[in-house]
Amino acid sequence: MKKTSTILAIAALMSSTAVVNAETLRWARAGDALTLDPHAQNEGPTHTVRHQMYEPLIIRDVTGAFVPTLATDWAPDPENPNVWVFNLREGVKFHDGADFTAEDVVFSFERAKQPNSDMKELINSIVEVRAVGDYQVELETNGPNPILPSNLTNLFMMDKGWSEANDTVNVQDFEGGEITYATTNVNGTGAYRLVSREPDVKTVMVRNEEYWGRDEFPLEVSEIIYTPIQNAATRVAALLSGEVNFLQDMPVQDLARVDSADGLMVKQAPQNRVIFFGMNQGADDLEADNVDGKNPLADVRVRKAMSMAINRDAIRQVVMRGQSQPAGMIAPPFVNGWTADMDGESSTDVEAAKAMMAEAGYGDGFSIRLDCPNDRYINDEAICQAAVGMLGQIGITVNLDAIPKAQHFPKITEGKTDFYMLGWGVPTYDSEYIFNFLVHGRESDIGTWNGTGFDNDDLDAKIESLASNTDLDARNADIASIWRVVQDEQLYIPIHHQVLNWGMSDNVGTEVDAEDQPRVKYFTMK
Amino acid sequence: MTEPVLSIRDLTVEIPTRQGLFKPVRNVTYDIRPGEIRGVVGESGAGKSMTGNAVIGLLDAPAKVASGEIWLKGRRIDNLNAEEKRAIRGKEIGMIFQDPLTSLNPLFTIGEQLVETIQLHLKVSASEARDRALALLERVSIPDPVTRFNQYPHQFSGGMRQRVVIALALCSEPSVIVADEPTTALDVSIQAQVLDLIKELASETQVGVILVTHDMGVIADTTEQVTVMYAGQVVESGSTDQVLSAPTHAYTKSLIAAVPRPQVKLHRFPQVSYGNRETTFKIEDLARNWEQTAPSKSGKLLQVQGVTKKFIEKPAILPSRRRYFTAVDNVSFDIKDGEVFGLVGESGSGKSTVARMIGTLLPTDGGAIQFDGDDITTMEPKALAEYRKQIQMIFQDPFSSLNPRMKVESIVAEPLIHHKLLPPDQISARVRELLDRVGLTREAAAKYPHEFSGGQRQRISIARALATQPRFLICDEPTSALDVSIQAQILNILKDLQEHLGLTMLFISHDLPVVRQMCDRVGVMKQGKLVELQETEALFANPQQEYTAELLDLMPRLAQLSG
Amino acid sequence: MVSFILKRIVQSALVLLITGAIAFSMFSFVGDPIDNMLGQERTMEDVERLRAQLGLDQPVPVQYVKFLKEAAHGNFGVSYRQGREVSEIIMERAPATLELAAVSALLAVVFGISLGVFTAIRRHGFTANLIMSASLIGVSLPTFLIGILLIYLFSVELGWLPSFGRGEVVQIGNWSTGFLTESGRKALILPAITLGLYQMTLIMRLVRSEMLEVLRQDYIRFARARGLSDRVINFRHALKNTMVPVITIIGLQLGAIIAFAIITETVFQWPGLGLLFINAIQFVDIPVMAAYLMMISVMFVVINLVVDILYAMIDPRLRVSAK
Amino acid sequence: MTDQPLVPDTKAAPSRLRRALDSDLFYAFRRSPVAMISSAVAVGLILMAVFAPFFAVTNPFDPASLNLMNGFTPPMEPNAFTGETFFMGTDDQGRDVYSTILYGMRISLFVGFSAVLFAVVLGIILGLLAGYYGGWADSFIMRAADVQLTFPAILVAMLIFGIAKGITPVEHRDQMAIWVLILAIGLSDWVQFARVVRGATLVEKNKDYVSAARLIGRGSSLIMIRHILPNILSPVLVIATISLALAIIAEATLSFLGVGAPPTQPSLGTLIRVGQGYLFSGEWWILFFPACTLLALALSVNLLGDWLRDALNPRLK
Repeated sequence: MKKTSTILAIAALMSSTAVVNAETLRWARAGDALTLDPHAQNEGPTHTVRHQMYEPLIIRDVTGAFVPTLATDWAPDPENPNVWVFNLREGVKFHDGADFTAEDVVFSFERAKQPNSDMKELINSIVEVRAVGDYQVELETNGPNPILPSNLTNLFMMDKGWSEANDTVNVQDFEGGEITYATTNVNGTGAYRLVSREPDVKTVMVRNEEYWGRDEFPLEVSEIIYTPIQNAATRVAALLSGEVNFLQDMPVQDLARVDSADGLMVKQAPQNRVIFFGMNQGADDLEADNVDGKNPLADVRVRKAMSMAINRDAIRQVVMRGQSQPAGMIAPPFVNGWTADMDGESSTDVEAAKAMMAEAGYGDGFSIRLDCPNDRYINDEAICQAAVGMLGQIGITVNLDAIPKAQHFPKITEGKTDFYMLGWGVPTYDSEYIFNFLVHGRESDIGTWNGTGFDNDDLDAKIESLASNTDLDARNADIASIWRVVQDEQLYIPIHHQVLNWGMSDNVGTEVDAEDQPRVKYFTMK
Repeated sequence: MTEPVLSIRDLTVEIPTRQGLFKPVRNVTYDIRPGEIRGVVGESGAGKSMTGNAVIGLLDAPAKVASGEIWLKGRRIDNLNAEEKRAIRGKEIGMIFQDPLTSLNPLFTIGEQLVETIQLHLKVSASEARDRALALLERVSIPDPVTRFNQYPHQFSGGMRQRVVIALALCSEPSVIVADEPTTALDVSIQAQVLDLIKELASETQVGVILVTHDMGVIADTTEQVTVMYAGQVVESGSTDQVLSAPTHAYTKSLIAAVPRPQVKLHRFPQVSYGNRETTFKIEDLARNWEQTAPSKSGKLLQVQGVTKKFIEKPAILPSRRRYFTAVDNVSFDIKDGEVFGLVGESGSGKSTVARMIGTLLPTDGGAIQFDGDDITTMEPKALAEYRKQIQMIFQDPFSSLNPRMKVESIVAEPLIHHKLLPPDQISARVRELLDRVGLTREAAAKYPHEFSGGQRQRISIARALATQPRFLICDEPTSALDVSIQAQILNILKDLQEHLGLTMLFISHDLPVVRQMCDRVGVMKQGKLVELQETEALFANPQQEYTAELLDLMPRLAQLSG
Repeated sequence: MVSFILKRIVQSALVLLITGAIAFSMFSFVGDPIDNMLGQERTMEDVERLRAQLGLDQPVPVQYVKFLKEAAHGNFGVSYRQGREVSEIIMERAPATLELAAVSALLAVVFGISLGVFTAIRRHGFTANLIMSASLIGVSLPTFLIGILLIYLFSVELGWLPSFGRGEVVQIGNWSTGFLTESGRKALILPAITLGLYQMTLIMRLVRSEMLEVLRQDYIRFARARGLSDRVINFRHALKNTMVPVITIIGLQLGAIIAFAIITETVFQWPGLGLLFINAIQFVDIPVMAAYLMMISVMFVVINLVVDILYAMIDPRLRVSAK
Repeated sequence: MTDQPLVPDTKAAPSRLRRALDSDLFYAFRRSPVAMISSAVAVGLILMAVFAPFFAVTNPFDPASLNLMNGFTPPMEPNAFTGETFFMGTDDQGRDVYSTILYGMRISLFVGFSAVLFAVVLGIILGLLAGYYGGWADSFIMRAADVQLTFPAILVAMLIFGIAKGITPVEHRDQMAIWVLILAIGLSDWVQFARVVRGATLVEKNKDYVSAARLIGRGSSLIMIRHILPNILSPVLVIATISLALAIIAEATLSFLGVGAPPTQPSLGTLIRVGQGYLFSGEWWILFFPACTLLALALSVNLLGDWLRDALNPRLK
């Protein structure tokens, strides 16, 4: 410890749990992994825990760039546009000592494509995985798939032999309540081994001294104790009292306090998630407004006016404590298709907004209900509340219904809301992902999260063509043109890009990952 | 004459209240000699119990001894500190309370309570204490003391409990026992036994007894010396014979005069004039407006025929598994027009249950009750309403029979309103008139019941009962909660009603002297059955049943009193 | 006595059935579990398939009967969130809640009764009145705030006690206990105080008023007249009589402690059943919610039964009539 | 018969002010500093809440009037952006904390009073029916109470909140939140009133004044309402007072569990729930003032109820 405050000194003396071990990472965040089975759940905190112990072929670094992990290099087969070739790292061993080879990769892909797998949608374009020797695999897709590597960064590799020996060849039937050996045991290639795990309580991991990257990465943390703490105040208290030394899911209001506390600091980075409002412009009349026979949201001027009423700077400064980046489009900055120009397109001008409202025939305003989650995004409820006030200034009376995410999201997917908040992260780092879910007209397997009622057949065709367009320039041009429509139609009201904050004690060294995925092997411990 | 074991000298007790200093006991002086039973008699609030409490040092705060002295066997005890007073309590002075049902801790066996007290005062071993406890139980005539020793108070009858309480008071052979209304809560037969026991103990153990009571009969039967108290002061003190036969103080005279005589029937009760402002009952005024109804068809206004009432003792879903307790068993009697019919019996004999069935407060489980020839148990609602208009009831407890949250006006007006006997605008005047007739002021209408004394409240009850001009009046122990002087007033009123208005009455009481004064015919009930029914004078002169004879025998008699 | 207990058990079973029915009819309003269970990439087919697989496409009564059938065999289904047997999760979490509840209850009962007796005996004393008034502070602030304030003071500012979790636990068979380690005991202090404070106040006030009621009974007066010392009267005679009505309420309060643990466990990240339940609500984990509510109901029923039996044991009047 | 005057009922039921001022209750009141201070605090707070628009500086429930840039202004210090100064500072939405407390207290008190009223009415009706009729009605009602007790109050409230939110038409949902809270807290609270009323009714119905009314032929409902009810109100009043404090706290607790008053119309509980998030960040005033207000309100009501309990108990005199 560099600076030792009296508080921490007392804490260290008085509290047995607060003994600071220079090499132990006491790590807390809001939620826990749901399972350890590498393919059973596709969910952030679950991946986070797995990433310490399992590895995919490639990962992204904190900037979103690909980093070779179990694959050393990869490229499309020049002869067959439907095939990607991956060369594997040699000399990698699983925790039980078995060698990592191409047959493990084939096994893992096949396992991830099983019906019970939660990862299967990400690789549903793959029709075959072939081992070419021990250290090369070919992935054949059902058509050209230029962005396939983007879908592989959370696809973990398992040992075929171990899985067979422990009867865990099949993915755990999570919903069916199946427990397999892989649910509670880990045999990965990762930098840490599992010591013990109590779901929702504590997971302990130790350094894998045989790790292939032992000399490549700092690997200064010798032990990880991971504890979920749901209540935000308690979570911060644990960091302040020295009981944990690394904290995810920091409440933004406590950043200053943590940062100014002796021995603690906060680091931040833009997150791969954008927050925005959706508006039902497709319906002829709205259920939750006070205008009969008309849908005010169908008028683009109203949508523009609403966007102009939102003071994103004020939200950033007050609600988010500076921990957000006002957004003009609903793509995070890392994403292919994002441009600084479009992201700067939102402006605040209450007078102009009022004028536009009057022009659209709503000079006296109207009233509408805003559906908002209260347990999903950073200060989600407070943002909505702020928006209520801002929209009030252009005459729109907003009734806020802030509810838990479990009730909120079904409203969007079932089309039961006309005005709602949503956040979106883009794991593929490509705009196609956004268009597929948020812009394409709603069908059973596409446009599922598009609650706006927007449905443009020409645009839909263009979106569908992106998947197999191997001409990257042409594809990017298409993406730009689709974005132009989204922007001009004011399909959504972008609010901001979230900023991630990790709190830690001074001796913990790490940069913040845009996908909120700490990888402890990069951590330094002074 | 022996030295007094306890002397009370000029004792004054004070209670500071909102209205100022209140002195419930003023300059009281009396002595108790060993083996002597001194009766302390007086009406409610006379200060008799307060004096007793002062003697054992159990005055409830903020009451305190303001002046005077209490001497116990030559030692002054009123100025002792709390701990010293405690050491005297139970050891030197025993105490017996009125209600044996509540005097014993229900969660401890009587053996535990006895041993605890004995060991506290006598410093003996547990087994010695047990032996002594058993001996005490034997002494107070508890049968099978070894079994009873391990039983809980609820397994004892009221009389037995009072014996246990006496045993507890005797634990350490006290010099004095303060018995505060020890038999008031008991039936007359039990009362006699308990009083006999106290007499025996006094003569055997030479314990001095202060017997606090309101009952002149108890005084006459039990005590040797008597102290008469009125309003906190001793008005007369002396040997019982002398005080009862030749009272000197006006209050004592009036008190004795008011006691109902069992031997002879008087036309009217002597009015107690002392201290009570006599309020007149204006029967003539009342009679003037009374609409006389036609006599009943058969001359028998009420005919009770084989009436039975069962209560479920042990509930069960299957009717065959239920156990019943027969409270009234096949009782039959008639009440003639204008007659006062008495029902007597000990508590639990079923007399009140009969009254409640006649009053339609309880359904019958068999038999018929005919009112002027119509069976009320099978009446249609409309006829029943007409019946209810013609009967009224006066209850025992004047404090619970008037709704404390209703003004007197509303209480008296309720039957008028319910039966729609008067247009709303005349009701108020009628209520005030009724109150005036029963001897209350017209202003009483605006007051609440708690602002009245017991006697006044019973007058309000009477006013309510008379509001509908009933033909039949049920009086369920109407005076047993009242002081003897008030009792006389109320009983006179009831007599007036019967004579001047021709009201027919069912009069229920456990008090035989009262029954003798009030009733034309009397039925005696025992365990739900009507065991004897006779003209009153015949019954008292010549009871046909042994049980009746026993009851008559147990009546406290003021033998010394002239008629 | 046996028939009395049997009767109570039958009544209790009915209560449980009704409780369960109410609980089940409510689940459909908490939210849609499907949404949480599938990632944002899921298709409508996935949703329908899963809904059918979980039986959620069936009417609520059908689901309820199915649940009852399974529950009768000790099978409470599978947690949607953790993908594990609910019975297993509950067994795993129960020790934490029961240990916390036990310590809180002990605190509440011991301090509640002794302070209650004290304030009753010294009814007019300054200290007693001060305790009476001060105790109200405990019920005048919401539990969660008291918990957070305790964390702020003792964990953050003073650093004396841990702010979350159970500390080190020792596994004894199926039971994980925090009593055997120093960190485990330390971790118990703040949550136990937070949880017990409210109940302590209630018990204290109840004991006081019951005791005052008992102290004015005739048999206490008579005990005084027998010369018994205040000590014997207060602690032998009055206390025993006070306990008769108090036991019922204490029994119910113990049940309430387990229910209130929801809040305390959330504040202190105590890995018990309450936290499990809150998580279940957020995630719409119907099997866990159903099992928890059923368990709470069973617990209440058992507590009620025990209280009734205890009642009969302490009060001889009931002992006889119950025969 | 004893020498003590048989006056079991010294609690006067005066209908006029003079009687009220003359009553023993008022006398006891004037002699109890605790009662006087706590009632002064309670009445003061209640008045401020009722006339909140008059006392408040701004209307925090009008979102259009808020300036988000005023957010997190410390008490008595000018805001860094707008330069405005607030007596108790502002919260995360730029609302004046002082005004928000007044309006929030209004919601809390409204919820509290209505919930208790609801519980009292329900409890009295069911308790009277159970106590007066006994038998089948009694068993049924008291078993229902058992079912209710099986679920701890807080769970009951959560369940009802869940169900009510589910069945309320979406358009009315945010207005409904308050009513749902009232229903939830009230329904979880009726049992104790029903039990007390039933117990008292069992005692009262055997008193002779009830017999007298029955003898006259008065109907059961009239006897229950006119005769029995007025005589059992004092214990109900005492419990109601304490329940009021409990209901206000319960609302706050429910708010913590995410089922409280909506954030755009915050109650004291919602304010505390929001404020507790700022305990560590240094914006103490967002928590401190609402918490103090809640404490003062609940404490004074509790103390008053406490005092009332002793003062109305004639046997403790």
